[in-house]
Amino acid sequence: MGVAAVALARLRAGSFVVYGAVFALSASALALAGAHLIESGGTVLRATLPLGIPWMGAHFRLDGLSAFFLVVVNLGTAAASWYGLGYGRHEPEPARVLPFFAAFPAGMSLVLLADDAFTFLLAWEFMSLVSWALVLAHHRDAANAHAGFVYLVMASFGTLALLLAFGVLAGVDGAYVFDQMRGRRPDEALAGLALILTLVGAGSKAGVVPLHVWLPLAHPAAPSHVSALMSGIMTKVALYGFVRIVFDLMGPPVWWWSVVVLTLGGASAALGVLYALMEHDLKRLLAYHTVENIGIILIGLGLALAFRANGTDWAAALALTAALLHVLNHSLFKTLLFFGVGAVLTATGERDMEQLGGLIHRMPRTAFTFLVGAAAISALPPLNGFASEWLTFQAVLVSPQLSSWTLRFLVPAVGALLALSAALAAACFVKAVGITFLGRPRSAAASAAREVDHFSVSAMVFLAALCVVAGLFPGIVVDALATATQVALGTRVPPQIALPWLALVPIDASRSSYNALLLFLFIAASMLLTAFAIHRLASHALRRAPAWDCGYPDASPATQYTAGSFAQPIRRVFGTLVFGARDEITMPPPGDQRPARFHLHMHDLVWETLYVPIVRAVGYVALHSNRLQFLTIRKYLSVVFALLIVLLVVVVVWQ
Amino acid sequence: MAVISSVVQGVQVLLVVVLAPLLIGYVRKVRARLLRHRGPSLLQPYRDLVRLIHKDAVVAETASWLFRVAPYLVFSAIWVAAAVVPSFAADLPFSRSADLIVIVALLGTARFFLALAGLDVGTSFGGIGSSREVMIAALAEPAMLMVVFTVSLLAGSTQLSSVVAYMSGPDVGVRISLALSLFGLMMVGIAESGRIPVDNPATHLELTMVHEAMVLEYSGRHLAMIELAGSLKLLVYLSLIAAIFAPWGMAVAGQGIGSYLVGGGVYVAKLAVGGFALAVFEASVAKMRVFRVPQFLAMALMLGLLGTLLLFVSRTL
Amino acid sequence: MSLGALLLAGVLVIPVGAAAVLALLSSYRLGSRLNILASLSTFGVAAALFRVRPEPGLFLIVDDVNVVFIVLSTFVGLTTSIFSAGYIGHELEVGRLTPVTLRFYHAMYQALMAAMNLALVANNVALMWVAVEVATLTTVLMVGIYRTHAALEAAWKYFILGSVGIAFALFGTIVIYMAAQSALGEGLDAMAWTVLVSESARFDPALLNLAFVFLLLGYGTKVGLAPLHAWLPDAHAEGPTPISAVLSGLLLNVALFALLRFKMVMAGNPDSLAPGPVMATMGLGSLLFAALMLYRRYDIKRLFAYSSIEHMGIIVFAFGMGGPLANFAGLMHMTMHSLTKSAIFFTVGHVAHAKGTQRIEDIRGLTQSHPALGWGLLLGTFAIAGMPPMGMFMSEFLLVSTTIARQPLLAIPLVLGLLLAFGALLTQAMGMAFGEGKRGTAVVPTMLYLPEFAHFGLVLVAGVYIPPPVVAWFQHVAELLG
Amino acid sequence: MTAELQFDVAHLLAGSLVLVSFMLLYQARMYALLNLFALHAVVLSLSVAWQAYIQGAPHLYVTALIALGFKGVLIPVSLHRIVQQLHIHRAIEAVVGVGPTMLIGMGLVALSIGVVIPVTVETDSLAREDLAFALAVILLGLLMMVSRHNAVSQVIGFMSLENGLVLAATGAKGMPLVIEISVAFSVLIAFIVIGIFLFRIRERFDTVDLRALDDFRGERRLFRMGEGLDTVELPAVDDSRGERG
Repeated sequence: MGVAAVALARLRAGSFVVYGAVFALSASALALAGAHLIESGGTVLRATLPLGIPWMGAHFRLDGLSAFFLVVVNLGTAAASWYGLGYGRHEPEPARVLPFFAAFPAGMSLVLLADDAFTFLLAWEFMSLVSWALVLAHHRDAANAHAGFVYLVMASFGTLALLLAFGVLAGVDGAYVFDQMRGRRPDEALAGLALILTLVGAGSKAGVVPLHVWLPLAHPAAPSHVSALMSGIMTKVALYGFVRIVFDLMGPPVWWWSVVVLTLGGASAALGVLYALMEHDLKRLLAYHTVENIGIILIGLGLALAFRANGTDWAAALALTAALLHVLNHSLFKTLLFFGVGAVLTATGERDMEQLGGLIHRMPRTAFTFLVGAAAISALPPLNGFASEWLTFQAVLVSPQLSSWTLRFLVPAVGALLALSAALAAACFVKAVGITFLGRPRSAAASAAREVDHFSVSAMVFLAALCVVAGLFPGIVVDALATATQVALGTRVPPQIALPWLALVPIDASRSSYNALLLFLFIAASMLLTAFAIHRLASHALRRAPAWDCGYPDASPATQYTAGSFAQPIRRVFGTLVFGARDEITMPPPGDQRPARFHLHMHDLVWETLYVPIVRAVGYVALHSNRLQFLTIRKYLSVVFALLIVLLVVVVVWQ
Repeated sequence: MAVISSVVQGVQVLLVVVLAPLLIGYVRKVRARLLRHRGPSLLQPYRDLVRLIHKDAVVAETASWLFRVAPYLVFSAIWVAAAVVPSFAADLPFSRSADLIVIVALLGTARFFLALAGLDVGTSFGGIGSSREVMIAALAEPAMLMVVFTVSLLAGSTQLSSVVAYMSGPDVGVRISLALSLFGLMMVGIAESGRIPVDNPATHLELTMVHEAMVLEYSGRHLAMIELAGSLKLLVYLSLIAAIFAPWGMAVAGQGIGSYLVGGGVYVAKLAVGGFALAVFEASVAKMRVFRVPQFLAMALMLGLLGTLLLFVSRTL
Repeated sequence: MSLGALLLAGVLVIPVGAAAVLALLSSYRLGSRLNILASLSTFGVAAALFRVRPEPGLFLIVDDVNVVFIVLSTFVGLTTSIFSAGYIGHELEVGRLTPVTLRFYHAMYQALMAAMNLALVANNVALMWVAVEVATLTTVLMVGIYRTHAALEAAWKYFILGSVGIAFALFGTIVIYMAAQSALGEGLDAMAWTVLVSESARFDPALLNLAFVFLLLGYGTKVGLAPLHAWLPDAHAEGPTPISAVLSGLLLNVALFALLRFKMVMAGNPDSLAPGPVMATMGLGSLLFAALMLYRRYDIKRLFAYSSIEHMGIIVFAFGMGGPLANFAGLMHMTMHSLTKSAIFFTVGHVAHAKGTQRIEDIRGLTQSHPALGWGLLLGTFAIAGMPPMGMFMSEFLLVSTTIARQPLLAIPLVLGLLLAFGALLTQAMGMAFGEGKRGTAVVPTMLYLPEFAHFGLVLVAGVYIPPPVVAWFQHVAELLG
Repeated sequence: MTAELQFDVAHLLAGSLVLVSFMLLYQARMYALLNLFALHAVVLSLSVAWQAYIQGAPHLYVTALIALGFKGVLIPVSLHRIVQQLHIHRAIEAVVGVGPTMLIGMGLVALSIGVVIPVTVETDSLAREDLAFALAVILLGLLMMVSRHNAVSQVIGFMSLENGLVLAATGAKGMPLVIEISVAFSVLIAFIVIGIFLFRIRERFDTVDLRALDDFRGERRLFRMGEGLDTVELPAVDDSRGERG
């Protein structure tokens, strides 16, 4: 919260100071949280202020779990504010961004520190509110207004769900402090209700299918560094809420909880990436990928629940570690990718891939960092995205330990969904990188693009480097996560740091091991070796010539493959099922002058089957309840009279 | 001890590169014979490679650095994967650094960059190639992972050496799951290494080609790298199938040089059998339409998943 | 005569005297100044009541139950008078008001204040009834002050429905007296609220029930519970904005306060009909109904009038639920609502002046054309919708959580209503605040923002910190409410 | 004089008040209605006076006088003049027919008795009976208000309702402030009557002379007063404001 105070105090001094201050504060907060995470060895700091609900006060608590998420939040914030130092200059109305940008991380950190239901929800909703204001930074665009509306309604829906969950956990006598909640053990039915409510509440903020609809609307609407925060960081705060409530506050889990969580996770992972494949707006594409990755993390959490309910805590620790590792990794590369899109946006003013292309020549640094991010999010070894997915697969492969038959069959199926989503993600990012950065420019804006300022570039390079480092030394990160898993489960995965060559061995060496460092060295070595050998022993001559293109090249960039045509095969495989996609081609007969036309019809089935009916119903009832507004006084009196009679009859009956 | 095993590892690393073109040449030869041709000599692939390496590379003006780096990256990724798969000797030092899932991912990495390279020049053919490639991969990779699941759930490990040890051990019976995943893995291998009926390595007919369209712009040493990588890929799949489903005669550390020689011989024999089967299959079926490929691979995916699920049943029975 | 008694007298006499003087005063500038001055002194005196209290009498009393509301209403009276000083100036320019009507307006304003203070401090239930009736009649006159057909209609509707409500309330009061008189014997004791509360266990339950039904309907009409709400939207929309502010901010509270006193009497008697379920049902009904009505509003003042109905519904539901948490939430919500809603009406008044219309469609892009107004409107909307860190968040937090814990099924309609209302307010407010705004329309001097932002400041603070004495009073009242 | 005589007389008077209320309900002609209301007021003042006598509460006589003078004479006369000046229809059209109205009235009386019966009679039964009748009068008055279209008859309904209140108030032994209350109510009624006169209400309360609807604001543009939405064309459920976009 200090972040907000300081940054707001200095607001008048302009964007540079604000971003600078936020950077400084978040960096120092990052240092502190990181130190606590690694050094403290599980000590817990508490504080209570005479605020909030009078007879209770506001409780704060810093333990391993919150420390880890603080690291995630402040890392992203530091990067985003550094990026903003450059990117923020292009902001038309900075006054609509700066104060909220400063307050946003403050809200998120507060959520992580809160130790009672009231403070937690207050910070939670504050976070939503501030990010809503950021979504509406460019408020003239009607689409943004729509996005803001959907976002805030969904957000307060989620908050109400969480509020209900806390109400269930707190019980009749209102035990709102988390320690009291840990003390109480609600019976199974109530706990189940609380779980569902928590899932709805946290899920609507994290973007779990089918509560994800606001996400692809709201995230792109905000300025890019804010989109990065919302998509890369805020969703994680939502997941923190889930972990804190379900693992820490609620009692021992029941096996069917994990069935719900796993199903939703699998659905989000698969559907999210499919949506992303059909999307040609870069920011929306990234937002949908957030849905996918949240699904992956949720699968990890579901597995952890399953194993915990099953009593095999070491496996639960493995699954939870995988989930948390992916939390960190996703925050890294998703932030990086949004920065890249922001850079493209500043350079070309375009978010639509069909208008881009060939940017790798104009903005090489951005292109390279974006490529790294894309490789990381597509789970390619030896980058960080793969490390966490590998761990998740390992957790999936422990499933024979489970005693419940439903889970035994569900878990491999979910694993299949996981594999499918990983492969599709790779396809999607081949599209994103290939169409945006490779090939030839598809518009004048794209061909006139120029590399962005140094702040932005350095921020992206920093994150890309982190992606590589976290990928090469997963063992160290896993060790750092131990304190977090200790809080949530009371156990941890075996320490990794001592292993030879910094390998990653979650269970034991004969079972599975992964050594990113060696792999990287081998690949690099063999690359250099072959390249060197060939250049030295054979030819190294190189001739530039026009593209051959099977004999009949065409100069016009319009003949390149577009994003739409690239996704067409996959659309034909999955789209008809998921989106009711139907492409309609009108081909005039030979000799006819009319051009051939191609129309693509797609439906967002979730939206159409779930949300539209609700909107319709509300509209209908609202319209027709208006009859009551325009009665005559006599009719109003009759209503009063009728009510009186009813009440009197009630009295008579009651007596 | 460690010295020996690392020497053996080194031998394997070189062996796979040396054998790969020969395998291709062998398959072509057998196929040609089945079609009543004489066919080119077994060594033809080597000659092609040498010729390509010595030509100078022609690169399109619109190509970026990625286009030139990709071939080496693709090659070395597949090479590392090939080096990890036990060919004639089990638990080599490398194999600790990567398990089955990593191998799948390494092949995925290679495909990722190859597809990007296809898009780099900005021609329509490259686009067709890579979009079809990723479509195939999007189904093939999960199918392969399902196979991996079945095997490693059975062996209780994703570590290839352990898998080999388990499969060659006593307590693996004939299981329906294994048969299913064997078929699945074969179909994936055919699809991934671009063989008939999924793709035709010998065609340049735009409607049918996938892999060839992607690498259309390549020439000279770059093309050589890609060709070599392709043949390595085929080798990887064959030796995977061999190592998992036919792990016999594989040398284990500490049995002396002789066992290694035996293992090498057995390995070559396995490759010969596998290559022959592949040639027969290719000669006997026709290339299918691009949009029947998904059904082919979906079948593979189903087989893999079915294998995994049946595993639970058969295991508890 | 003790100091406390003096203060108490001051709270009643100052406005009455001011009303008399203002009725004679012809200059409206002087009038408005004097109006502010009188309200200020009333507020000062009332604030002093925090420290010193008169010993309770049979007619008048100041205790934990009403002291907070006295101070609150005098405070809102003060800020509203400041607001109206700026507001009527504009009304004169436009020519919707004349100096003569203004004289009347100011006099009525102070009379209204006096009546409401009386209703709050009255210990005698009949006296309280008289005070509420006077307050109603004065507001009726002020609603009709514009003399437009719409205004006259609104006033007339208000008047007729209000009179019936008054009649019901009176009958209830009489029956209460009967019940008390049979137990306590004749005389003033049987009308002194303090006595009623302490002795109600000995009353005849049947009479109590009958009385409560009529009191609920009578005072419920003033509170604006659906379906007794018909007068409320029009009265808010057609009257002058300061009066809308006072209506929503204070008069509803006063009526609700009267209702609460009788609920306490009921709570004292175990054999009588439990008022809780009835109130909870009516509260939920009002909440849902008003929430739905919010969607198709075309007049900004009517919009927020319906939101008042909605919040009265929430509050009545809270008291219907009962229990320490819910009652505390209800009291807190009452306070926060009167502060917030009056501030919102201040803003709306400025907006209507700046844009020259009350039609929501014609108000666009406020944050751009009038940033202070636009963000003020948004702030108010969020405060009223219970967004943190505003005060209503705390009350809604307590209410919802305790409801799900005790009556899970009741939580569903409650949450549904809250969500519906929020969605409606959000669409409307966003439509007005964002988008392309026409510049060059009238600007509002910054000094006039003082009242609304004072209120918002209080609401913001209350969201995170409530001074301990207030908490103590609320908790005492909550436990009295049972 | 004995208690039961006192009781009987009070009972008689209160009962006859209910009876007159029924006659009001039944009456369909304007002037007769006014006269009947005067009778209503007279009976009320009688019963109030009787209460004053038996309770020995002199201030109740004042109430009786107010009732007699104000509602027995002043109001009826002024209403006569209003009816003449405004040319209000002499015939009162009812919403529901007389027969059903009567039945409903019976039901109301039964209800009021049913409500009051359980009252334990440690209080003297006088108050109780009075209460029952007062409640009946109130309900009948309300019924009259809602079942008549005519403004004047609605006013009369309200006033008879108020008579019921006074009856109840006087029935309650030694109730303080009765005079103040009756005065306050007379003021209220005066307001109503003046209101009718000012606004020239011919038929119904809510038709305040809708000749010139010039400066109607807010909803009125789309929704005309006193009409349901069905007659008014509205924009279809509009998503443009962001529900759906």
